[in-house]
Amino acid sequence: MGYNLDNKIKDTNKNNKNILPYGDTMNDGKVQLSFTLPVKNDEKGYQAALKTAQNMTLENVMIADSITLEEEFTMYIAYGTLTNGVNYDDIHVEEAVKHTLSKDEIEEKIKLHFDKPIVVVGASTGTDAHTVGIDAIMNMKGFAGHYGLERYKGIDTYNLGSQVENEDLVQFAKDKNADVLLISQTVTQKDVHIKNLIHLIELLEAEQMRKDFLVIIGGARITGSLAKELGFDAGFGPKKFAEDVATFFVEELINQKSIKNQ
Amino acid sequence: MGYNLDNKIKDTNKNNKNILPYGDTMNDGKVQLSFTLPVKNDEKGYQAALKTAQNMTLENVMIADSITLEEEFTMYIAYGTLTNGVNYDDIHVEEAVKHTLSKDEIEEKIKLHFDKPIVVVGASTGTDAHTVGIDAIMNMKGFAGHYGLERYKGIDTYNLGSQVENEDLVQFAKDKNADVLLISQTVTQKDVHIKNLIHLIELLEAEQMRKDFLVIIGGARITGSLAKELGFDAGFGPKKFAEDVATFFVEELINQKSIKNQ
Amino acid sequence: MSKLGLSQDKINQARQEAKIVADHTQAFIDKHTTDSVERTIVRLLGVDGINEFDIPIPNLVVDFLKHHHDPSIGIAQMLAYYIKKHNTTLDDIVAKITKETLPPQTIEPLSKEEVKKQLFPYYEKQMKAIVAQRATRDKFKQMHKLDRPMLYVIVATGNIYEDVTQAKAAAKQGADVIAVIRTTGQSLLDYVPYGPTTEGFGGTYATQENFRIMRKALDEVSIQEQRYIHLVNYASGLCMPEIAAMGAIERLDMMLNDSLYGILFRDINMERTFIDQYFSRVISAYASITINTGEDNYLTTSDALQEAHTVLASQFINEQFALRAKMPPHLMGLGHAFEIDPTIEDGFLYEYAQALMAREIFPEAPLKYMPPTKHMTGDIFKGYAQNTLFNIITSTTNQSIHLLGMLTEAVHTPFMSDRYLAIENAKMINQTMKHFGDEITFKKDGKIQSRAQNVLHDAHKLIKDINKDGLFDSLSKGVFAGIKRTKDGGKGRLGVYQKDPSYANPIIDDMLDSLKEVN
Amino acid sequence: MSKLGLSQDKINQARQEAKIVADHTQAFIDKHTTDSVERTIVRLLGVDGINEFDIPIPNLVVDFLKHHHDPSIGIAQMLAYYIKKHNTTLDDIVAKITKETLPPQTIEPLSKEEVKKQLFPYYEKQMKAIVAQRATRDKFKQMHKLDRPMLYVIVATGNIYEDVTQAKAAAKQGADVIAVIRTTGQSLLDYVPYGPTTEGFGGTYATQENFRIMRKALDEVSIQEQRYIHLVNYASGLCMPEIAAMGAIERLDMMLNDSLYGILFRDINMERTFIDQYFSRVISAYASITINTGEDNYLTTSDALQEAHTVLASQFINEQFALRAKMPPHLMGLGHAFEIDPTIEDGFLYEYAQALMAREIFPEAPLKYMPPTKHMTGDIFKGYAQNTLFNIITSTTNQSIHLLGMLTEAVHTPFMSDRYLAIENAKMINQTMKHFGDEITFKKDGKIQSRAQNVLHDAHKLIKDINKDGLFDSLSKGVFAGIKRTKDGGKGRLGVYQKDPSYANPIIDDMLDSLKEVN
Ligand code: B12
Ligand code: B12
Ligand SMILES: Cc1ncc(COP(=O)(O)O)c(C=O)c1O
Ligand SMILES: Cc1ncc(COP(=O)(O)O)c(C=O)c1O
Repeated sequence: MGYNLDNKIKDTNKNNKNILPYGDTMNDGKVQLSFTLPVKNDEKGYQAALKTAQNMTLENVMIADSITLEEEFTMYIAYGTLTNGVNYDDIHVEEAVKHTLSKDEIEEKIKLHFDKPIVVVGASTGTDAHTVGIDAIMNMKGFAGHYGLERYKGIDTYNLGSQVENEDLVQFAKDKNADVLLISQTVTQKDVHIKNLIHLIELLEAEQMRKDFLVIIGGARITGSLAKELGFDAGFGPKKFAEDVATFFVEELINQKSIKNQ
Repeated sequence: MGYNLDNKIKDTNKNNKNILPYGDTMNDGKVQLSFTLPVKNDEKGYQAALKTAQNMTLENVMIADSITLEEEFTMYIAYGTLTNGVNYDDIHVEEAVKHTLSKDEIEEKIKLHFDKPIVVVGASTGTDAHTVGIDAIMNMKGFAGHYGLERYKGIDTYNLGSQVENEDLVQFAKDKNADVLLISQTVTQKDVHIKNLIHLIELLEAEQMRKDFLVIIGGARITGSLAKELGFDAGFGPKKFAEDVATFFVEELINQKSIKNQ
Repeated sequence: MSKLGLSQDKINQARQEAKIVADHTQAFIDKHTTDSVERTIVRLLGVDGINEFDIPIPNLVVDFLKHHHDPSIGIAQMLAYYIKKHNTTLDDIVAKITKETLPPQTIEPLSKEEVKKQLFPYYEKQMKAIVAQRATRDKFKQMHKLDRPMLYVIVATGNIYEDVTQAKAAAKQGADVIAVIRTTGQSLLDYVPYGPTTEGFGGTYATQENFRIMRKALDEVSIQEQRYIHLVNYASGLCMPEIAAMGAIERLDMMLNDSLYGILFRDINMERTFIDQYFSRVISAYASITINTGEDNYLTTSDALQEAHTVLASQFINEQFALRAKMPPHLMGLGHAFEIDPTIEDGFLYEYAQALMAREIFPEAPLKYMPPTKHMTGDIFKGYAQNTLFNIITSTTNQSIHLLGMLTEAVHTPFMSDRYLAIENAKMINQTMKHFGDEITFKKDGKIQSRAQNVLHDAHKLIKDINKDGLFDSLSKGVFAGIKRTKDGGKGRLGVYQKDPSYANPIIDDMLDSLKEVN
Repeated sequence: MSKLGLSQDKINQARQEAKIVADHTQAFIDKHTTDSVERTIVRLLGVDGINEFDIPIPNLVVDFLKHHHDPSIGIAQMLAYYIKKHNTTLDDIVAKITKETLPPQTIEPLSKEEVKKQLFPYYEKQMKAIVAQRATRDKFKQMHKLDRPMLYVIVATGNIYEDVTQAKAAAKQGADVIAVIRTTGQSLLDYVPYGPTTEGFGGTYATQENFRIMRKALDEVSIQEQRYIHLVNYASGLCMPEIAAMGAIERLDMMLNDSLYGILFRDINMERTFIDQYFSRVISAYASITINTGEDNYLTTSDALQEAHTVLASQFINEQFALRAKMPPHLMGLGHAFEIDPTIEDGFLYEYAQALMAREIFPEAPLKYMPPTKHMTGDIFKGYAQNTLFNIITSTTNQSIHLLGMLTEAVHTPFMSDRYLAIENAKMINQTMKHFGDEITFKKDGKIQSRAQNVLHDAHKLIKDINKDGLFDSLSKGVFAGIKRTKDGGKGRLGVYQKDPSYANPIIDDMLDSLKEVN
């Protein structure tokens, strides 16, 4: 018949070696999907949608709805069961910042370890005109109740705004003897940000200045792993604020100093 | 680097041998997902979510949001690209009804081919208490502007309501000399409907009455394929109305008659 | 002042008609008892447990009465008689019945005083437990008073332990009320299952142990969150008063409780369930448990635009039934629902009118407002928008019990994430629209006012008609949800008995004595 | 009567102050011209195409003026002079310039009448084409008049052909307006790209050929659907008036057109873009194209609760600029937005107040109301609920251009399904809440009324301040969106020239002549 008449989940204990999606019971593997197929909204389209979900290795697929977008485009909303889990114990992540310090603690550290202010230069670069993100990190008033770096004692900030060419940024950083560069990237379509960021790294390397600054990127679609992969010191995404990035660069600068001093 | 800096879709022509989901460009393969993992909402959880989506064979996965449901449960909303398409030309479906006739046409056919009314017995069976579906098909006033079978000339209907035992239904059908049985099933949890429907088929076969009636099922989660698989004559899901099922059973009864007459 | 221009006179008239409907039915109720009423008495005497065939002891005890005696004298007479006769304890008698070692004797009825005297020591314990639970709840609720509708979600995994996981998560996300949905078909069982359960279809068995497990879990969260989390179950079906008693003892906070629901949607015999309902409401009143009535269900079956007045009429009648059980208005969670087809022009206005109308007509009642279900589809996004509209009306018309709609209503019983999204939505609306309801008034005799006035008018007319025909006959005509049920039809009819003059139920007497007159 | 208790006096005062702001700026504008104004004249003379290095011919022609002559005399003088001098045609002169075979001569300026006489035969054709397009649109729109906000969606695939697929699907689903988003950075190009294009980041190049392709596709759908589908693009950035001219010729129906947007968000030089804007608005007025201003953007950068008055102040100023270009109010699609953080208590009330305020203050303007963007997150479900709230306000306060929010706003440019869901939501709200706005009135001096009154008050004060400092200096103080721009800063500054007394632009003169006085 093909129907498992007793499709209870055999083992409802959480297993870190095989973490599965959770609907309403541990290990039930439930996933919600939606997608559009360039097909008619009919029985044949329905079968195509089923198979599409099955191509994603889902079982017990249920097409909850099929919606006609146009004669030849149908949107499907579906649920299914994933049986192939993730080995959670095998995931090793290196977070840029383990414990974010408070503004006071950061200022305290700076006072203790530096005799001149840390110079931070920030910008939204390339063709990117989005400044709200970099402003959130740098401006006095900050964002969502988190003050920006401008307000930190012991940090000198320069926020160059938007659409700044990499060349101009680097020149400016050199002139100001910057310690830290903060780059914000919001537009990610067709990986325009990747191109722009790789260009910056290449530029710094070409001018043999890569080691002169901590270079940190941020933006809605930026993650730590992406930053590392592209050759930056760290990367910060949504829900990260001035204190997160400041904790990182203050501690990192202290590290570097202590290495140099050895 | 691992980044495809030129990730334009190579071929934007629709290919029926490899139908892919459509976001905003033919063959871009875009799929939306949401699922919950029993993990903390942190970088490690983020990686687990990525891998979960990758387990579904998706590429270019983007975790659009991660939402804390509880300390150890995080919901992820993600987008990704499916590259493994469906061979649309290979899908063959047999629809119960190709062209649904209108009420008038159906009545006309009945008048032409039958000298006594077609007897239809319907019910929502087993523990199922949902009657709106079967009422939509059978009651005078119908549903969403489609009159029910009660209003059709040439059809005698008996709607037994809800929670009808299979045994009682079969007995009643025998007593009334029914031509068609209509069974509605709404509750599908833990496949309770499958159990109930299989039981009905077994019952009919045990009493050697399977051939005495057209047995048709319907309900929100019923499809034609499921009906066939379970051994019914047809199955009707959402957005199907009295005229759909009537077209089917009238034409099918005419067929059967002509076979017998040969 | 009514924002809807409703006539208070008209409201009073409708209420008066409903009173007569209830009085007539109550006259019938007072003369009868049922299997489950009697089992409830047994339970409130402290009898619990099952025999080796999983049959609950209360059932065995009442069966003994039915097999060997005349059930019309009531279980209290019988037990009091045996206890006195054998000069022994209740436990001893019950044990003998269970082991089938009690020789049946001809019962010479005791006086009601004597019955009470014999049984008081036993039921006193449960009565005290209930009072203690009431106090615990009151104390808890002092901690954190809500100034907005209570957010109510369901859990329905079928497994009480998984339900606990879900319930706790929901409570932490902001839910105030957790309803543990019952398994399909439990309402038709003529006994209450026993012990913790992990199997159910579309819900979890209502058992006393399950109540206890969930209550404990929710108490923990209440303390953590500094916010009382309410627990809900169903005092409905063939065991209505028994479950009410179990809930009272285990400190449930709300009970779905409405014989009309059972009659219409479960085909339960009407005599049986009206009688059961009376006792169950007395118990809930005594335990200060809020009841939820089921008028919302009419609109899932019938058209919500055409049939709105049937909901109001039924609420008026339900109110009167509750008053007869000495239930104060603040425990009457009258039900209604948002079920108009979203494609109907100005549907939202009609929903608004109806919701505010209920609020104005029942100002003290903790109205239970149900989300869209019938017109929910597999389009979960659209469903989320429909729920947003519902949340807006709930919040701005100040409903009391806000039953959160699930975007997956037409798909499956809620996932943890579905519930989260529902709570998130309601919280957002409560916040961003906080004082919207206070700010707006309506055009005189506009679409909104007229709708409310018309519904009230039609409801009044319907109650008058019901009065003319009597409630039982009206039900057989299909006045509610278009469903016709006869007086003699339905499940559980055999469990109804006319009371003998000697019939006694000292527990209900005591409860009623301690409750204030309310109407 | 104002539902918000707004004082008409206050509104008049604010308008009066804005008039003075605009008058001062207009005095400056009238004395200057720019590269793009001159290129626009060339285009309106019928010159189009590119050379072998993809440089547009209009650029080559104006570059010739700049390199060999004094740009302050204007391109019309130069071309008229050469045509007359060589006794030849415009085509011939342009061809020579393109092939670099025209020997520069010292120009003796012609009289303005003479300039017009020389050029009229050329621009007359374009003027007639524009008038014909206007008539076509008018005829189309008779077919089906809308009694609700126009549903406006964007397409942004980067590929004009894929845009067509998306646009047609959206139109069939119910969209009334299709905006083809421009590729990132086009606004900073000092030329207009040429031909059909299939590459763009986050949008598609605005080219005349792309306009034509999309117009044709939408005309087809308009006929199929018996409903006129409007086409939108951006007359903004360094080529503002050129694109306005292209749009006029190709029958675009709306143009985003606001120099303040360019100054603040694109760092375009303010002198340059105010001058450009004037000509672009005259052209749009002549072509009966609705403009969309960009005040909504202030709230994506600044806090929407704090800065609402800056939007209103800017709308007053933008209105005056439009009037100076003889643009009638029914073409002024003043922009505003729904951008208050949804977690703010009563945020919805403030949004409602603001939206209705705009409606009351600019009763004839086809207000462009923008959906939530800033507080949209990756939680697409929540986003869908936010959009529902936005749709409610749009529909019930009777905005004109309803820019549909996308649930995936924070994720990607819209998928076909995202757009469908947006349209579905708006249609549902329009239907179910159709007359809600008519039904409700607001508490006197309640939260809603007070909010509107305060915003008006603050806006009036701000315009007074701007008047005191002058618009240019005010911009350098960061009055809008907290962004500071100096008079000498920004892109395109070098393309600004003071007009010589001999300067001539017969086209603008003719257009203005044919336009009715409006203020
Ligand atoms: C506001 C906005 C604008 C404003 C920008 C105003 C301004 N002054 O910045 C305006 C209207 C000008 C605009 C224009 C455009 N926009 Co825009 N815009 C947005 C919007 C609505 C909000 C972005 C925002 O401000 N978020 C709030 C901030 C605080 O969040 P954030 O940037 O993520 O920053 C946080 C973190 O990421 C981090 N962070 C950010 N940067 C950095 C840097 C460092 C060093 C660190 C440590 C941390 C850090 O800290 C912040 C606080 O937690 C988004 C949609 C959305 N809701 O996300 C679209 C969006 C970003 N825009 C988009 C597009 C396409 C455009 C345009 C290209 C459209 C067009 N074709 O015209 C134009 C042109 C812009 C250009 N060339 O760059 C797309 C991008 C799609 C993509 N992923 O590629 C989006 C997603 C909208 C969409 N769905 O289409 N936009
Ligand atoms: C109304 C309703 C009820 C009403 C039923 C009233 C009544 N008189 O029918 C009441 C309140 C009583 C009810 C109770 C319960 N319900 Co209910 N209910 C619904 C609801 C909201 C709507 C169903 C409906 O009427 N749809 C409209 C009709 C017209 O659609 P339809 O049935 O699909 O019928 C169409 C087609 O399918 C087809 N069709 C249907 N039958 C047939 C038969 C034939 C022969 C043919 C040809 C065609 C056909 O034609 C119709 C017209 O196109 C759904 C949620 C939803 N929105 O779907 C939940 C839902 C079905 N209920 C559900 C549940 C779990 C229950 C309960 C078990 C809950 C509980 N534990 O107490 C109870 C008990 C019911 C029981 N034992 O069966 C679940 C089922 C989950 C699942 N898939 O298993 C749902 C999906 C809600 C949910 N998300 O949890 N419910
Ligand atoms: C009033 C009322 N009682 C009971 C129920 C469900 O109970 P049962 O378990 O009997 O189906 C409902 C369900 O909606 C209800 O509204
Ligand atoms: C008024 C206005 N003009 C122009 C634009 C975008 O144009 P550009 O292509 O210059 O970024 C916008 C975008 O929101 C706008 O609001």
